[in-house]
Amino acid sequence: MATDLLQLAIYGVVSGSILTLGAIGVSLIYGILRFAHFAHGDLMAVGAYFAFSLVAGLGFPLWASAPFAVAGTALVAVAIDQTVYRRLRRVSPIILLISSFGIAIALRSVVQLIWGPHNQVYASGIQLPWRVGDIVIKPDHVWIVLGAIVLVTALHLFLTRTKMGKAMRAMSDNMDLALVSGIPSERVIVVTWAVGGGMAAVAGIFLGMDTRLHPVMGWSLLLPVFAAAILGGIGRPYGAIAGGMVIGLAMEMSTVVIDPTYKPAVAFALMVLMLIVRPQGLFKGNP
Amino acid sequence: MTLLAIEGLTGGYGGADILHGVDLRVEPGEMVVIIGPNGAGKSTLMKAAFGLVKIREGAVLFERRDITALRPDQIVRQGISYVPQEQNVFPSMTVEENLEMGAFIRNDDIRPQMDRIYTFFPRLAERRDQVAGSMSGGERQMLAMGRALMLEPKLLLLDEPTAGLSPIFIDQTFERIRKINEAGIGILMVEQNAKQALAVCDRGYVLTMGRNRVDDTGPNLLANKDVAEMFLGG
Amino acid sequence: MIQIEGVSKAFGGLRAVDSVHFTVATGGITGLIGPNGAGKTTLFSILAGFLHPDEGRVILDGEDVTGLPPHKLFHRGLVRTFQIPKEFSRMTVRDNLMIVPPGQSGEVLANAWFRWGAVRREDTRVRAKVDEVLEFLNLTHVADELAGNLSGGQKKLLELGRTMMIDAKVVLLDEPGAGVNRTLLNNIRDAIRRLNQDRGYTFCLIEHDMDLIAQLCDPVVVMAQGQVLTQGSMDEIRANTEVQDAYLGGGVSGRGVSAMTDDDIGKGGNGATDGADETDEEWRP
Amino acid sequence: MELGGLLTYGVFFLTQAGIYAVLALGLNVQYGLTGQINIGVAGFFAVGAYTSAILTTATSSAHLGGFDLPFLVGIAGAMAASAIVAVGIGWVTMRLRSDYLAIATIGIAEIIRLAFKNEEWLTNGVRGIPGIPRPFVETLGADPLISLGVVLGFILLGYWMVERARRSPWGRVLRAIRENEDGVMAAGKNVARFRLQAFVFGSSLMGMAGGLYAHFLGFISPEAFMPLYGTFLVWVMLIAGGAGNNRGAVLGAFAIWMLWSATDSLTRELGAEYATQAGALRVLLIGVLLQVILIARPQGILPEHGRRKGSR
Repeated sequence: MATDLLQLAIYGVVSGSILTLGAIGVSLIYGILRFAHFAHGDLMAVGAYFAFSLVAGLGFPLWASAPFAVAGTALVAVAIDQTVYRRLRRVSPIILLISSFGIAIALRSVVQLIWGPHNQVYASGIQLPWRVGDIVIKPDHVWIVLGAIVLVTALHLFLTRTKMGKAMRAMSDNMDLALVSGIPSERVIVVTWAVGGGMAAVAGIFLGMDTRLHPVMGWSLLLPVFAAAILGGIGRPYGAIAGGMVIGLAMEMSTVVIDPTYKPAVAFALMVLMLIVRPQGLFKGNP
Repeated sequence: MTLLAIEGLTGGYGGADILHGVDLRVEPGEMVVIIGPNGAGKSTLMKAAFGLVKIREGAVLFERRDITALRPDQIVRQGISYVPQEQNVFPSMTVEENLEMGAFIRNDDIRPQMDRIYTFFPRLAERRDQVAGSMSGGERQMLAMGRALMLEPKLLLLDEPTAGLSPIFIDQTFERIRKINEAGIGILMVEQNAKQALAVCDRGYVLTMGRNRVDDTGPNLLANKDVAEMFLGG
Repeated sequence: MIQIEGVSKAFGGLRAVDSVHFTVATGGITGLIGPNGAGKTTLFSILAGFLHPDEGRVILDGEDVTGLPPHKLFHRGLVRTFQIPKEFSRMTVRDNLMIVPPGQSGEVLANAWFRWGAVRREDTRVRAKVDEVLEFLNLTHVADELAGNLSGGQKKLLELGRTMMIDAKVVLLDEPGAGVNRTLLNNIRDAIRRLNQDRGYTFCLIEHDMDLIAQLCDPVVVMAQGQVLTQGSMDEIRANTEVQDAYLGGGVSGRGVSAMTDDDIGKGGNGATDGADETDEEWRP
Repeated sequence: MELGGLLTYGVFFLTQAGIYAVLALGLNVQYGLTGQINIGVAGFFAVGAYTSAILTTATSSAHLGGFDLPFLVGIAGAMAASAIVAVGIGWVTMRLRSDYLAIATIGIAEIIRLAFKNEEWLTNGVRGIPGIPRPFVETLGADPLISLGVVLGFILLGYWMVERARRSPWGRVLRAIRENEDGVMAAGKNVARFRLQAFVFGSSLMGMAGGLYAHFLGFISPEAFMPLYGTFLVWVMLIAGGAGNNRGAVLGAFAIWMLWSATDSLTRELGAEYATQAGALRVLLIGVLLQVILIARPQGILPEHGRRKGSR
């Protein structure tokens, strides 16, 4: 039993890592643009499929295709912002939310058009897992967790050490003061989309490594990703790390008592509980 | 050359005008204070100078350049810094980061300026790694001023810098503003503590109902019996 | 009518309202004045149930109503208006007022389907009342205009109209004169006076236009830094040097209203050493 | 296509569009009148469909029931079941910001979908529930025109309910809440209660549409619902037709359904091997259309200017 739980905890950390990367993007975007970006899951799928094209089409190893996928997805995110969201920003966050819902559907259709509706994998065949006692660890899982740690650290450094990263935090903190300080908001917004999109791409690639690729893969992760962001206090990228881990662990550990199909329900229940008890999140989110 | 000249300014938020043909000027190195009863349009006037209010008529000139139609981020680049009354720091960022954000548009070495600010506000130096949201009101006000000074502006706009501060801090704040001014930076501020503000400033404007009423030197205004009555009507 | 007993409210460390006591007398017009940040609007929000006081009690007509939500207080005849009018901008002036009467049968969804006749009849009555109110306020000509298109002064009148739609007992007016031109201001002043004299409304109003206060209010309560500084007739207030100081600032020490220390304002500051931080450095740019 | 076939197709088309019109009316109560964002339309739709199916089918060992009850009882049950789900989710989220409601409805729809797929005792899982009787089949026969008539009748009923609600003092309060919540509170109304009522009312209309759908098709399974596209199409219909305007909602439903069905010919043009791509292309077009409408004509075909005369 103890080993079972430990094994589940490992899976939990793995999916927590993936959720964290998604939730950070959602939180960054929310912090600066004040709207819930519903197309984020599908951006993850786009990233995963970009990498798939390079792996399956050009025979790149996955690690080498990841940077291209990240850049491509960041570009897609910025392009969507500049063509659609930018025009709706002054209208209202509600309209932006509805628009992003439509973008989500459109992105998924594009994925389906280009790569087809079927399941895909980066590498077929069975990976030889490592065994530590009764615990089974797949090399992919190690890469996912390590990758997430590296990325989160990199993001942390970006947000705390670079001028642009600090400007992002400043805008999320106090938009009006950022403007009167001369911070160029449009440029910061573009960078926010690039960073959020890039992180989403990595999350998508990791999700593809962990399971498989499918056009709906991103959308199905949207609920847990938002649950993680809300748990951490939406608008707080650091909270998203804690939120992602809590949701990831809870979803995996819950399979001891309930049917694994209902994992999303666990994320949902935690989110609802949070909304009732402490709507501002574990760490105080943006109002 | 006049530093800031506001000429016949009429405007407000949305539909209703709050300012009705206001004139005001700040000469280089001058310290000018705007006083008047609540709702007279003092803060609105200051915001109008900084491009934050819709201006229907009139002009704002900075060193004879027309800045009436510029956005705040463009006005900052002209050499004007603005300290809002409330929410004038980035609460989740450290003191040092707040100062850096003040200098966002500068691409040169900001270290010397930051050191000067730390010497001027030793309290900020002590707290440089503390997040602004956890500081007291007086410290935040120092930080807000420090942030605005990072640009090395020619003109500093201060909106009620002593609001909500305890008496001892009010004195200190005026003292600091005077020192900043003595170094040649033009100052335009809105103040509630009219007596103290008039005592330290070069000139003052009294605004009521969005219009100029009196302008004179600080001491003269202080001695003016009508000024006190203007606040209480009648 | 309203007794305010030791009401306090702090935000973070800032004591916006600090053990305030005073009484709004039945049938009178009480003025509430004071410099910005004195806590007047916060006090209104507490009286009308929008904020919960940290300490103290609010007694309405002899009953403790502290902490009741706005809609409950509303039903007891206590109504507030807002400094910035909260009109429903994309609805007509008439609809803005038709909203107001509480417990309209048509607000129950089932009645809208199954008792349409009764709902219509009631609506007709409400409409007649609205017409009367609009007439009273000289707003009839804009009845079908979208409220968002009204001038600032007309919006203030509309706010007043809302309080007339229920026969309010006490009305809290937050700056009825702010941003209003002279002509409309007289209009508002007359409306308030007539409501008070002819219909027995009790008013408490925050206002910065001292002329308006002088014309309408007795007594006048002066607040500064969260506390009641003094109260009396407007002439007494004008003669009071403390009040002048409160407005002009300066001469602060020993005034009794300055109990607030800087430490109260933000958390975490080393309050004890604050203030001892004089700098002799010159500022050299 | 010969005339008979065309006619059959026309009846089929109108019936389906009609069901969407009921959905759009339901969403209009929530978004158009109240400003609530429900991304779980398909969930409430599915609850309605399954409830009515279970209530009206003959007893079966494959799923709960059936209870062999009359069609109208099925529809009433469908509305009640969706309303109950809505009360649960609404109770939690009504006091929060509208984007939280949106996320919560995504969750509830997903859970509903999973439950209907996996709880075989209740729904017979992926095999679905067959043999759902057509409306009034015993008295009026199985002519598709009868179904169409019934659906049109329900559109009228739904339209009447929503329009009357909109024009009533109740609708007036909702519009006011959308404009300025504090103002409504100051006017002594219980804002949360009105919001919850609107959410539940809208959801029960979606349940009603679900019931109609089940009886119209005669067979339902989790796959039949296209969970997301269901929701998405309804949103595009409402936005295109004019959020806040009931005639706009109905018009949008028919217009977008016509467009959607017209693009169906793409599938046939491209042939069977490209069927899935064609499907994706159709969805993409609608997704782009939504963006175009939001940017170019956010008020829709029939704007909500009725609000000027409002409660007349």
